[in-house]
Amino acid sequence: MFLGRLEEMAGRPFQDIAASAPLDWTDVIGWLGDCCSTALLDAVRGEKVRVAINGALVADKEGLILSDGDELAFLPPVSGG
Amino acid sequence: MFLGRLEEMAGRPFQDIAASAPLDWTDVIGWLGDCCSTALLDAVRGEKVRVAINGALVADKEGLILSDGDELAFLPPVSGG
Amino acid sequence: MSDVRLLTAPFDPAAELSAFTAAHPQAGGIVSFLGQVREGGGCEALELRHYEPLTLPAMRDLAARVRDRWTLGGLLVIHRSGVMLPAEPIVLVAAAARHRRDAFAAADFAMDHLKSESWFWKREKQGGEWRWIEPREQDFEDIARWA
Amino acid sequence: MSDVRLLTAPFDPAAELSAFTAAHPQAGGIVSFLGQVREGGGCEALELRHYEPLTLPAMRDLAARVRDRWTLGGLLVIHRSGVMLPAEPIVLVAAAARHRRDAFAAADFAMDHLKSESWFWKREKQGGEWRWIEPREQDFEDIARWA
Repeated sequence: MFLGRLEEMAGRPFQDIAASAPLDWTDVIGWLGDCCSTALLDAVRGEKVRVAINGALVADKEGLILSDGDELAFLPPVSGG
Repeated sequence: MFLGRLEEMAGRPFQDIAASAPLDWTDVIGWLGDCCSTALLDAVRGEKVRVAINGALVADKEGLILSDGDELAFLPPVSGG
Repeated sequence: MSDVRLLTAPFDPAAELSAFTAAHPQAGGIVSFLGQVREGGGCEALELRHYEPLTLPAMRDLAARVRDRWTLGGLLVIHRSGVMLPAEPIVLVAAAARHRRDAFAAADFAMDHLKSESWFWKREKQGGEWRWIEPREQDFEDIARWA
Repeated sequence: MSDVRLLTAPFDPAAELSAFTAAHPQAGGIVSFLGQVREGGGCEALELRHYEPLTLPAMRDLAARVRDRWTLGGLLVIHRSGVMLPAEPIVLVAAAARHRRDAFAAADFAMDHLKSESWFWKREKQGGEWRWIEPREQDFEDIARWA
């Protein structure tokens, strides 16, 4: 799932990761590098973008491990206002 | 005019002062002493009761001067809440 | 412009707030306070009395002070006088502003000052007996917050 | 009990507030905040997007924190998601309490935290072009008031 402006950058709200679990952060970044723009990749790596797995926020995104069927969401900062 | 609990103490919301103007504070107190209860008189003299003439608050009630047709109001503290 | 009213008959706060909101589409936020006679607690009726030459002018004066202090698109102040039953509205204050913070502060300030300084005398019916309500210390503390 | 809703279609704030008030006759005071899309200022439409598994649970969590912090009779939190036009309601928060001060503080706190911490992403249409809205410094300051 790509939320907020990341959806525009990805050109789609969500995308299946066609790779065999388990996947770690390096696998995810590698997959993003193949599928999407460098701008998206930079944004996702940035410290302001948080990550949730199946709706639960991940404290340390670089330490994540994805299992089969997990929903990974990239969350840019909320807009406030 | 007797406002708030003073109305109960006076037994009426208002009362004509049948005396010839000008009247000062001593005249008013004298008239109240004749017409009404001592409790009312004590309350009106107390520092918590304010006085208005024709809807305008009087800063120093003991210095007031009433003309013919003036409306004198005795105002106990407001209830708040 | 402020809308300040002293009413001697019941009013519908939802309809008033709805009309106020519709009149201020350029305001990003509207804060309202509705005070009503509490149900339960033994109060059978509440009576507010006012003194015509003082009460409404003082409410208008308060509204002007609120408008001077905060940047508002609109201000609504409606206060009942007379006898009210439990769950009946007593007072409605609403502030419309571009900025949320202004609307909150204006409504809060208006309520603190309406409650403690307005020319209303209140009595409450409990167990069939009316008794006058005296000023409370809390009201002076509420006002001191704004000094 | 708190009533917390995330809606994807327009709602009627007056009707909601009226129902909330009727449900809390024992509350002496009800404070509400209504946020709406500003008319004028060039905004043609506002879009809020949410993430189902996070947004509503976080709103419920905020409501629980508010209930823990203040003594309330009831709390209502309604937030829109989706595309809204000028003058359409975005958010309604209402707090019913025995004491006025609790109701004001609870609604104010809820709004500061809803605005700055909720999982909503916003974009605005101006001159036919959509642009994303970035976080504002003011939001962090608003929240710091409650520390």
